[in-house]
Amino acid sequence: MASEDSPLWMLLDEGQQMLASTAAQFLSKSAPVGRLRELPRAPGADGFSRALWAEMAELGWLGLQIPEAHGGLGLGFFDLAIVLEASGQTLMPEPFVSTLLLGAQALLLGGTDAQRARYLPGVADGSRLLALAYDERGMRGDLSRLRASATREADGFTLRGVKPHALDAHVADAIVVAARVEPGDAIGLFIVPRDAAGLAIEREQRMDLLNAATVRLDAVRVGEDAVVGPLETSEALLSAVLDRARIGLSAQMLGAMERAFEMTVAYLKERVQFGVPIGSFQALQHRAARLFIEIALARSSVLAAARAVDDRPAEVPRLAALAKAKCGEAFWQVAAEAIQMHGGIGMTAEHDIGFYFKRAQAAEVMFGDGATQRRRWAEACGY
Amino acid sequence: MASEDSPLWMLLDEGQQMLASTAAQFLSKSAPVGRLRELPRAPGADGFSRALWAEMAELGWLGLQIPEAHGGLGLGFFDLAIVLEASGQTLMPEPFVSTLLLGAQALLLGGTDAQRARYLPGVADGSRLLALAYDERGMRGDLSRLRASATREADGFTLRGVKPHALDAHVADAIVVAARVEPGDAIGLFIVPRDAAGLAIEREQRMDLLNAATVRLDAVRVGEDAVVGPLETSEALLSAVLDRARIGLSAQMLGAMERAFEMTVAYLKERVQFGVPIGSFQALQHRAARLFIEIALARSSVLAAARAVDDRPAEVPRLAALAKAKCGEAFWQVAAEAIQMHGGIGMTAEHDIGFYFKRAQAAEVMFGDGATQRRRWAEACGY
Amino acid sequence: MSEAPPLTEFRDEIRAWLEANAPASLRGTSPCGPFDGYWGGKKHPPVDPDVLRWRDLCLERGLTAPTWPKAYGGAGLDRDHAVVFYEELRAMGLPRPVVGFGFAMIGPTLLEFGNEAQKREHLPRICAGEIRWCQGYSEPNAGSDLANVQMRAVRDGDHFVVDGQKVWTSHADKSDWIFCLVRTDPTAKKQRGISFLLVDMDTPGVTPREIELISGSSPFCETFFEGVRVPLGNVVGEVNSGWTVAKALLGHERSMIGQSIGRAPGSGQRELVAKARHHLGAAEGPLPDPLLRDAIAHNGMDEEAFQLTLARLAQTREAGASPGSESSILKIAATEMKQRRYTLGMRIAGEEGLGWTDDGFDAQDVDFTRGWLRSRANTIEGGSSEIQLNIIAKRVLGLPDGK
Amino acid sequence: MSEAPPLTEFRDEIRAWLEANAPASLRGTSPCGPFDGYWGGKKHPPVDPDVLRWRDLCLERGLTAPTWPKAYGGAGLDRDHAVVFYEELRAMGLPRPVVGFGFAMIGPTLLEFGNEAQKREHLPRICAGEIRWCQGYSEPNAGSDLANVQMRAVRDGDHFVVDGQKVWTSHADKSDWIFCLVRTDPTAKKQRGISFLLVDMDTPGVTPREIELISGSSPFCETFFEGVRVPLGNVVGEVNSGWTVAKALLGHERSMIGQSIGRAPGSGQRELVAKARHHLGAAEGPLPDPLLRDAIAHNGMDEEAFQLTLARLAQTREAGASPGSESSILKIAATEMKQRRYTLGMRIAGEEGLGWTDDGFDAQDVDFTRGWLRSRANTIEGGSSEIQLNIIAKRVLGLPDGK
Repeated sequence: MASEDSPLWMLLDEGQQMLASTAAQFLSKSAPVGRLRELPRAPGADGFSRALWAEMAELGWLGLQIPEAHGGLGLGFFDLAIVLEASGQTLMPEPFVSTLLLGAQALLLGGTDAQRARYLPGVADGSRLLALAYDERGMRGDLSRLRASATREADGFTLRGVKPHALDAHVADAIVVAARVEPGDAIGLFIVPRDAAGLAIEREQRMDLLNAATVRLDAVRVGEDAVVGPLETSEALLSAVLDRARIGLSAQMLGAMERAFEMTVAYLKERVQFGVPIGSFQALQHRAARLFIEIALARSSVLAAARAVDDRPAEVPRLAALAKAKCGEAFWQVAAEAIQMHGGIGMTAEHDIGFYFKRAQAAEVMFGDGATQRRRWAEACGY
Repeated sequence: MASEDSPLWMLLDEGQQMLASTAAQFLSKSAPVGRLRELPRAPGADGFSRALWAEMAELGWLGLQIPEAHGGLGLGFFDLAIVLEASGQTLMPEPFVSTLLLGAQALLLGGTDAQRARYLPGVADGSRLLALAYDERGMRGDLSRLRASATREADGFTLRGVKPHALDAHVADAIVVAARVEPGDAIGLFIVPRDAAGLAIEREQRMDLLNAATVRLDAVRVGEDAVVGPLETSEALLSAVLDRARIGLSAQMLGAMERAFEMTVAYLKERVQFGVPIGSFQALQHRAARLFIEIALARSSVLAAARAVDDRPAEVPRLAALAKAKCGEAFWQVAAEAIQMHGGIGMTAEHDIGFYFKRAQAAEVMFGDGATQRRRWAEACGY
Repeated sequence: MSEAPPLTEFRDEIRAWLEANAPASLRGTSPCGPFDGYWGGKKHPPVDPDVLRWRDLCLERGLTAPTWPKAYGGAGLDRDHAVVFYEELRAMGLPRPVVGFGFAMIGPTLLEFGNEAQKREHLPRICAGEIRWCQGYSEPNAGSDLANVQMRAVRDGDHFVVDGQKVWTSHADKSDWIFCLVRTDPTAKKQRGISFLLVDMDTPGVTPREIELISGSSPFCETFFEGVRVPLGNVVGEVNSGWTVAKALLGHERSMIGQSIGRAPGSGQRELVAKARHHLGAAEGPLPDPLLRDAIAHNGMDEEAFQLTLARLAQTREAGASPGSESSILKIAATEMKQRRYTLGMRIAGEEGLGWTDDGFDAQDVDFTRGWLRSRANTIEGGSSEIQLNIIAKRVLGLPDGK
Repeated sequence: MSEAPPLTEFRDEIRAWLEANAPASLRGTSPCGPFDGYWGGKKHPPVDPDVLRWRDLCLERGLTAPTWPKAYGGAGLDRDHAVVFYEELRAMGLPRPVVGFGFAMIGPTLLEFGNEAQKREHLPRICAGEIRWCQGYSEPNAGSDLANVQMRAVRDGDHFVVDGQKVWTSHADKSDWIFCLVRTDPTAKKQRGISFLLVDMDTPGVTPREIELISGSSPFCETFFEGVRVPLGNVVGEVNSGWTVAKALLGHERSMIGQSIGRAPGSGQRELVAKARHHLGAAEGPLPDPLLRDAIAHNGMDEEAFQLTLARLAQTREAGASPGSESSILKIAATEMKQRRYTLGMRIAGEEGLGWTDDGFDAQDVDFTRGWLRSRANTIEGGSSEIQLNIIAKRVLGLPDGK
């Protein structure tokens, strides 16, 4: 009934509302943000809870968007975004972005039947984790500067290169690697199992407590069957995967900023200075009200972008840029104001609010910062 | 005593303090901002007060910086900046920028003895007005796009081109024109008397009530003696003149923002809503306090830049960019907040504050907007 | 249409009817905003006959005010059906048949608070665009403190005698009636003692005078009242209880302002891009100034996020949920976005944006400059941004009052 | 130096003396800021012998605290002469011989409010860098409301017995003495009933504990006081009138923070440009990213405007005028500028700025990231920005109190 010109539908239906509230409840109980303090950071530790990941698989959340044929529920990306938002509220470091977005979306959009059959059921049941290694030092997300190479051999390819900061690569069972095919100039995607010879993975320590690793490819041999998506379209596929990651990450950012704001408003009401709650100071009231507006605008952007993945693929690049840029700006503002309004206590490691500030910065620069998104938006809009 | 590394001296000495307070007193009495409403705007009207200009000449202000040999007082640019600041307080539309900055500085920096002798005494005694016509449609201040031409002839040059928005060209006795010398590629400056054949001047109506005109050069013949500065260095001369104009205009902007802020703070104290002065609302208090800080920063920038003209020529380009950018930003913020804090009354033509807002926008874009100044600053700083 | 058909059917029906009947000359001419169309009234200047024909066509089916009861000239439709009607108008670029404060503000208020006689007297004439209304709330010394009403109405037999002054009465000089707040009990505390009064502008003693703004002439007036006699029956609601009526009407006003500024999706960005292409001399491709390009994209994104939010809240309403204090969010977001858009446009125009007349400047740039000046009032009128922020802080976030 | 020579002569004299005596190893090593140098104290870790030699050299001439009276270990210079001394140090890149809260805060306060015995006891030891001081103002539930002092001091004979807790006591674990606010009259109204007390950190019952910040370990401590016995003679000013002393000290603190953040002229911009060249891989010439270039220039301009303002206010003071509530301006401008600089640096670093350790990241980026996190406290500590804005609004602009 709605024409293509009518606005995207941004509301949750009844089932989705239930999913949202179940997820929020479950996760704020099972995955409170404070556990970031305890999840061991030592090399060798995973930095997230495998038990919790398995529980979420049980609940069906990991396979929400995976086709029934591969063990999932076959719902939409919009449904997945609902769980992502909930996971963002407590800044969960579980491998959502790496496995459900970067890895699974690459296979959903460009994987062969064999690849999908091999990996997706394990994603849905929580037994397999995936990662994507595409960015390189100094590349700053600009694919034209990608240097890792895939040398064509008689029976496949040899991959060489270094990919730092690959989310969750330290635990991934398979890693999708972007490399420039030689001879030629195209960028190809290759799925590489964790135990491939020549693959070295070095855990990194991030300030925002997401987990990442440097992936070193020292003449890693893969067969033709490792190619994800036809080589001719791999670069477009990579862009599409990154757009979905942007939207999914934005959903997490939305949840995070909402929670940080909630904590701050609660603090404004409870903290007494000069004999009154500090929330009665008009200067703080106005600043809080402005944050509220920014969150409302970010929320619309995320919901529309997530819906577009399911309903209007042509609008995805533009709306992914919108959602990422709006959430980046709003989350950062909310988190910075949250620290300022909490005062000294917010600066201490024992208070939770600092985690939100760190994540806000990390999320802002992941998959392209605000300026990058605006450039992509302008391109999509023809100027 | 002060080394080159020590900060520029930004204070007024006793004589300068007296000049500042005399000028401020005299001008707020003789040139209240409200007269902008009455100064006739009809074509043919000057748009400023010739009587007042003559009075200021009597007071010595117009010749402050002109050498004694040419009828001036031979003081510094810093002294001139003091009068400019006072003139900015009431947004005077008198030809300060055109005559004392653009015109006179071109002659001071690059004029021949004959040119200086011909024009500067008249500038100092108020009998002669000057203008500079350099910018063109679509040029946006980028000299490489200047198209007006000066064709070399046996006995001089023929000038052709159209120069819109030349400040006070409608009353100037002589106009310094920038044109590209043909053959060749250099930009030359030529001083053209008002009555030159082929020179047509069309008055413009500006929203900020400064006065300007379109200058049309339809094969205007000038002699060799019209060249200002050797042709080889004219472009550098033009840049130096524009830098002084930037600093002088910044001084006016400083005066203007200080007055607009003063009016606003007074209004905050006097205007009662909900039974209390609106200045008691903390949100407005904090915004006003932030403006106060911005003004303090702008003030230092202007004083240092003006002092550099006299003491440290090498620092002028960088500090001119600084002063113009800081004042542009601060004046605009002050003026926009002034309107908002005045509420509805500030939007009416009968209230004075609107004049400040219009001037803030005009001043921001004159001689290069903030982004342009920042580009010039980065160039001066080597990045 | 006595029992409205299902929405899909209704949409088909409306579309067919529009295709068959809507004047060709009006198609594709309007964004169909709540203030884009025929304002009506006895003082309206001569107008294209197709505009009146279009009004008559709709009026006949009650579609000038689709959600109002049939008894008063409406079509008795529910909100969903009305939305479908407007969507179809928008799809064809048709203006709403009648617009104005009558339809948007006083009509809904009379439906809620008016007595039967008032409804019968005024609503049909609003539907027909016969009478144009204006709003008399603000007073010279009140500003944001709307309840600070000084204009007196003193009872004299079966009339009130009104003396005082209103300001910011938009289009008062073109309006036939004014709804205004008057103080009927000077001894009562601020919000009490106010009555909501309907006044015929032709009554002797009512004098509107145009206010000139910093942008030039304006729709705003000061309106003076000197010994104006108004029948007692023109009070809406109870005498001295007008503040309740007034507040309800303010909600309508805010949401109108928010929506009217929204404009057609993406139109603000298109305008800025065109402006940049013109002033930078760049006909196509990426804009050559990366800073302006970034700023335009920033603004374009703000615009899209706002329009999506508008749509989302409309969807929430359609879904039957109460969207809460949304109008304050929309009002601030819309007006500040508009100001930022104009500010950026002025930056793009540079010195070409400094004209007051087209002597030496392009008329298009001059219009833009005046629009820019006018936009500064958007965050003041209709409840200033500060007032909206107070509302959000207190009503939505539940932050406590100051000591 | 009993009667200070004219400034020019004094400068020549100082310069010659420095050329002849200042340790070569220290030249060119320091911006000579008020917190760049030897902090002293009994718990100081081993230090380069030249630092101590430099301290001794200056101490001998009273130049560790040039404006303090000779009787207490200073040089008895006026402000102008002291400025000349520091200018010459800066010109040679020499550190101040002794720095710290003793010199910057409690010393000036004792000079104004201390009694003769207190001055004789403490000032010479501050001049010599023997004793390091820390500040005990904030308490867990006080925040910006500094006068909300809960830590109790109860009189017991010729001692006070102190119980309670202080927070944000910078370097308490490395300090020998603490000056703190204690409540000596719990029945009096807030600002009254407070006393200003000097406490030897070695007294039994004083326990500092490090606070970990979001940036990692920090100089801040919580300091607990349990039955700490302090002689009555350690009260500065009158008992119950400590708030007056406290406020005077706060002015010193704000201006120290503002000045210390200022850093060497242009150094912030240089750091950002170097960072951008590194991360963009652009060795020279205009930076290839125009948006970053613009943002760096914006920041560089802010930095220069701030430094010029610092210089202008210093010149105003030198000229003998009172610069008024400048310290609030400087505090806000300096701290927010610093935060913007760090924010921009993080934008430049992009994903390379996300490291917590150098596993997979550059150590230099990791340090920057921790500095960025630390910088968020700058607008909170030493009187939050909100408090400074209140001060400017009320004391400088004279805006009225809320109802």
